[in-house]
Amino acid sequence: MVIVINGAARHVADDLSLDRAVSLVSDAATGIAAAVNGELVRRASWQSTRLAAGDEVEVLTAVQGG
Amino acid sequence: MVIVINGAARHVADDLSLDRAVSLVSDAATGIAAAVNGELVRRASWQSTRLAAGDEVEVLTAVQGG
Amino acid sequence: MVIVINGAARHVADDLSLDRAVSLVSDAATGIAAAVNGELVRRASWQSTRLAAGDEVEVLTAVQGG
Amino acid sequence: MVIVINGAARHVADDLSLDRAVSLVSDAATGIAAAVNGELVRRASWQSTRLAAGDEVEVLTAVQGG
Amino acid sequence: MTDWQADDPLLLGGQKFGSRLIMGTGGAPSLDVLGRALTASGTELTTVAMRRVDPGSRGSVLDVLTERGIQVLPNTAGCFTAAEAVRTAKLAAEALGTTWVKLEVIADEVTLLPDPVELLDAAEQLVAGGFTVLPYTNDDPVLAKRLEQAGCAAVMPLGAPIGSGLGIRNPHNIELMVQAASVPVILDAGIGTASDAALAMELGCDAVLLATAVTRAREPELMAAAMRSAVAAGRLAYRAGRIPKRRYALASSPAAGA
Amino acid sequence: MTDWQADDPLLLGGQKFGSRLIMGTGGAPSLDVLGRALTASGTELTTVAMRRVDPGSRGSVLDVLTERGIQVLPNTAGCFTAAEAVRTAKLAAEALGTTWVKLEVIADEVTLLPDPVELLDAAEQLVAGGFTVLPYTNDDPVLAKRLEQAGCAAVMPLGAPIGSGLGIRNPHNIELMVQAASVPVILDAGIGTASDAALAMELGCDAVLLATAVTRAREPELMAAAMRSAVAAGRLAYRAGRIPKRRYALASSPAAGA
Amino acid sequence: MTDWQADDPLLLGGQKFGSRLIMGTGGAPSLDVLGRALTASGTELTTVAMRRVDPGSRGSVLDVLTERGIQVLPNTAGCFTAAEAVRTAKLAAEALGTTWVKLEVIADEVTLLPDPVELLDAAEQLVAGGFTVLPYTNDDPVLAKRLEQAGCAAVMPLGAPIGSGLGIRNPHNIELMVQAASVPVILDAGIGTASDAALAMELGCDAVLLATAVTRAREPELMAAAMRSAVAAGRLAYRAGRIPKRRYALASSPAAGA
Amino acid sequence: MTDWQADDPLLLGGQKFGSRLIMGTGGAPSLDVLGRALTASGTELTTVAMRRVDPGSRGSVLDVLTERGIQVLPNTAGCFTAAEAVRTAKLAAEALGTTWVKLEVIADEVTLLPDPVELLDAAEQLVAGGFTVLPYTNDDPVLAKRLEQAGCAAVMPLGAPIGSGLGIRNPHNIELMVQAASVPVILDAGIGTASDAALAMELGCDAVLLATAVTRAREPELMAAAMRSAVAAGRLAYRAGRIPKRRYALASSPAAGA
Repeated sequence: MVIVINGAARHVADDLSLDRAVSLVSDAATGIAAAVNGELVRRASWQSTRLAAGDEVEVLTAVQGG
Repeated sequence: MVIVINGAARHVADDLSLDRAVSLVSDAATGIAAAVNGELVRRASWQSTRLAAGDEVEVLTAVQGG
Repeated sequence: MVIVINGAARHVADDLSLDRAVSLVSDAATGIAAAVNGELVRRASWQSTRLAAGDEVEVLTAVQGG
Repeated sequence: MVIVINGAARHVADDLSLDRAVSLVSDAATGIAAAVNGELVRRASWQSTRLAAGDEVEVLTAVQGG
Repeated sequence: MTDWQADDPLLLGGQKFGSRLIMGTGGAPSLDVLGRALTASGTELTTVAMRRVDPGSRGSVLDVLTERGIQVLPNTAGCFTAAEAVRTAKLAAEALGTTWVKLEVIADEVTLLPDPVELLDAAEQLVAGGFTVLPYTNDDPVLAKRLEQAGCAAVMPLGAPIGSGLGIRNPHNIELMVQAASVPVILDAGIGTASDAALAMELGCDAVLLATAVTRAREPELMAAAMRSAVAAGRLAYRAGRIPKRRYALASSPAAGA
Repeated sequence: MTDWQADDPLLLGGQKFGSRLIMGTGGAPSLDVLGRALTASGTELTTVAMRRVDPGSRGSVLDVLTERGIQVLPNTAGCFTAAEAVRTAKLAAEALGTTWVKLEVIADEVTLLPDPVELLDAAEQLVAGGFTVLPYTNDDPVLAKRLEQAGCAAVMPLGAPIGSGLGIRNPHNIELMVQAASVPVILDAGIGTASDAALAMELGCDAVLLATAVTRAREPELMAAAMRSAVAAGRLAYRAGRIPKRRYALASSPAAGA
Repeated sequence: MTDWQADDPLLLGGQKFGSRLIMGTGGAPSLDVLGRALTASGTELTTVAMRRVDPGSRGSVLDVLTERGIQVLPNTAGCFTAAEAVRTAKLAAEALGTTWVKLEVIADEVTLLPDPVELLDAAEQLVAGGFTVLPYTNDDPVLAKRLEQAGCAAVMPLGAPIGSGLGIRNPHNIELMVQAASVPVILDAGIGTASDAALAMELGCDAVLLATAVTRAREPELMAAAMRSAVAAGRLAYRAGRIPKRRYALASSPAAGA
Repeated sequence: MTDWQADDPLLLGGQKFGSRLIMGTGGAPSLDVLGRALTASGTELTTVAMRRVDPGSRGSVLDVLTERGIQVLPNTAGCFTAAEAVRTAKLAAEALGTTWVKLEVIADEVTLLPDPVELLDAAEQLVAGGFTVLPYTNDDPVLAKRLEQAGCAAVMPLGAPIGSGLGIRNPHNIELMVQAASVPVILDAGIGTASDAALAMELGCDAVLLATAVTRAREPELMAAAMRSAVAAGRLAYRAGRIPKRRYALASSPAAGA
């Protein structure tokens, strides 16, 4: 299926879990957060969170600013 | 009955009309406006507006300011 | 002989009078003043003032300024 | 005779030396300077400097300021 | 003497005004002094407040304006909430037969500064009610833009707190506001003296509104004449295009002997 | 409209002037533009510089002044020593038939700031020579007092360097100078726009002298009109007595419901 | 040398900070330069922004803070609505394990000025959500009071637009805000140089937040040291009680001969 | 904490000073308070005045300086003529064993402003007499250049009248002076609080001289510490190179989502 991670469309295995999706853009053990379709998903729930076609995943971290 | 005009309680005839009530504090033909219990009453309706005991009448005009 | 008028050397008749010298650069009847070798010479004395070789004549007038 | 020290008239022995005069207002070993009639007299010359009647002696030191 | 303002009217609420000085009437020692000051100011639009009628009072500020053909602009001074301000505006409209209102919704009586949230709420309600709304606002360019988007006929930022005479504390904000605005910007409150009013116009304001600076001056009539000239001067300077500021000197006389 | 200046002439060098705006003529793009600007400014006294005659030049700044009945005030621009300034003043007197002189003795061509020592020397010589001396000075109240004691008919402190348009950099000094002076104080140099000129008058200056702010403005004639109004406005405000500055607000409308 | 700050910590969000200088991390040419500047600044609390992870990037600003034991303060830079800001704050909390947030809700990208309505809305939501909210606000004392009433842990008024280096455009407003506030007032945005930071503290601010003034200075590390000293200096001066301003001179040496 | 001043001494009169803060001793409530303030200030050079000995007085300001190893700098406060100043300087040299002098020649006791003519005369005489002359002057760049040409070891312009606490009234003049000077420029007089001292250094001054701002502060010792930090901060900022001022905002966080 196709999902969008940080604005880029990707072909991924159906039924992909969020922790796998995140691992496609970051291997950071800490300092990142993820949202699916605009809603925050706690790290504890990443593994149990299954993505569906068209889902939009945002993976954020801290950068220089302010 | 007793009504309040511009903050002062007054004994008035039952069923007093608003134009009579206003005339108790002002004889101005123009430049004033009246509200009953916080609601504006157009001058055209003063005569037909009957007051009830406890009504609060405000009669305002322009003064130096701003 | 050679004299200098407003910074420019000129060949002139010996014994030239100041009014003649001034007339070489200006025909203004008023609004000008002349100095010979740094000293002001009143207009009344221009005719009677004879110049000598090497004299430096300045003829000034008012211009936009200040 | 009478001399003036720092603005105050004093009766002193005729022929008084400047070091004696200074000692009337200060026993400071350092940090002071003296002038007689407006002229600075170096400390080295105080002993040999004889005062005359009417002399004005100024003895100055440093104070809080500036 | 040429009338340099002749071809430069203020367009406000669909009307043309020859004068860019809007006066207030508060603080004058008497109606007589007020009248002479208003005449000297050349104003064509002047604010009044709405209060309970006082049976004992003689003479009315309205007569002073009427005699001089000055348009009245009621304000909502003393209102702390949108509801109070809207009610006061409606009573003023009924009493004075005008739908124009100088909208004031203040937060406290120490600073008399506007409450941005209540002000915006009141502005939206009054615009919906068909009023020509002239809001007294702080010098925040963002709030000014919101008020404009709400349909206000102008924005009236303060230069400094009402009656403080501190002039224009933040000219930079007023400039930002002028650049972004598509309705007239009227400098309201803070003016202390003539140069403050001239500066407001030089910053690009379309008009100046003031009261205390004139009514409480030692000689109100003279100060009114000063403000009239100052607003004209500032507007002319704005139109004329001032010289740039330069760090060093620039000779105004030709180099010696040249 | 009442003429508020009518009873308030400038007394300078034993003469009365209805206008408190003294103009300079430097920097104008043409004599025509200059002429229109001078008319719009309402000035009655205007400076010129002295330079070598240019046989090629057509038209004279003197004609522009004469046509308008404006009194000419020669300056000593470009002089770096007392001797040069005195000589220039004498030549100007001979050429223009006036003993009035705007005395300039500058220290360098970068800042064009006056040289206090040479200036005072030149002032003393010219006063002794019977001149009416109007010295261009810095904003030092002490030097101004010395120039006054030397017999100058006025003191003309700078607000900022000539042509800089930086306005009045140190109003505090100008106030000190005004308080101590017993001759007119004329703000000379630094004016950039109308509010600067108004401020100068509000500080108590008796007049303003400017050139660049008008002659190099985008529209000189309009800016001249602006300056005329600004000087009038500032003078009126000074006479009217401004309100005090206050830290907090002061209501201009009566307390609600009162 | 005595440590004059020892007994004067900043109390913010229930914590004590020895330093009253809060740093931002934006604009630094490299993480190395940033790190040295942060060390020189002595800061104990520093902001970061939240953005999409960049697989290619090496090194993290978080490491720079962690190595130095500096507490991280995520901001909501780039948010234009309350909804965006609240979502960003929650993501930051999840990513960084902190419930502290520098709340920014801006109105446009030209001025980067805060949107008062959206800001207040976001502040209320985040306070309800258990966040320690430090809002970046304009210099309006009224909005600051509303934010305080909404439960913010501090108010952070701008001195001038972000990155402008214009200093404190309206010190009078900051003073009014400080007087009325019962939470810390932190001057945020506009600081250009050391004297600006000192002035902020002298006005009574409890701390200063800055980034650009240091990170974009010619020598960031040196400027960071300057800001550290300036904040300390301003705070000490505030505590010491400055002399009053006087119109005239006051001799600091005894009268001559006395 | 790195000592950022370590490699940046003040070179004055052929000596090196680690501190760029020169203190005065006037106005302190007691020698004890003075001593603690001097220690807190970190100063290495401090002024005293010369007066008639007072047989009754106990303790001497000289002891306070000696105990702390602070170099004494006698002034000529109270002198109105070159002659008086020269005599006072010579007496001070004899009494204190130093040829350094802070040269003051004032014009009147209301403004305590320097008399430019007498000051220059006195400076020339004292330089000829082998003195290291540090003249207290006004903020005129031309007079400063003349004093430098006369051989003064520094120029010490006022920011505002002595003891006024008005800060630096004309930063533009100080900048012009700094650019033209080839001797140290020391801001003397007018400093009211820490940010004033920091600003002086940011303008490029080499040092700051102050007394009243510390000695008459509510807590002199604390203000002395503030001034020490402020001078350091201003100097560091000057060396670091501040960001330019910009009319509009510049984001310190990357554009959203980028």
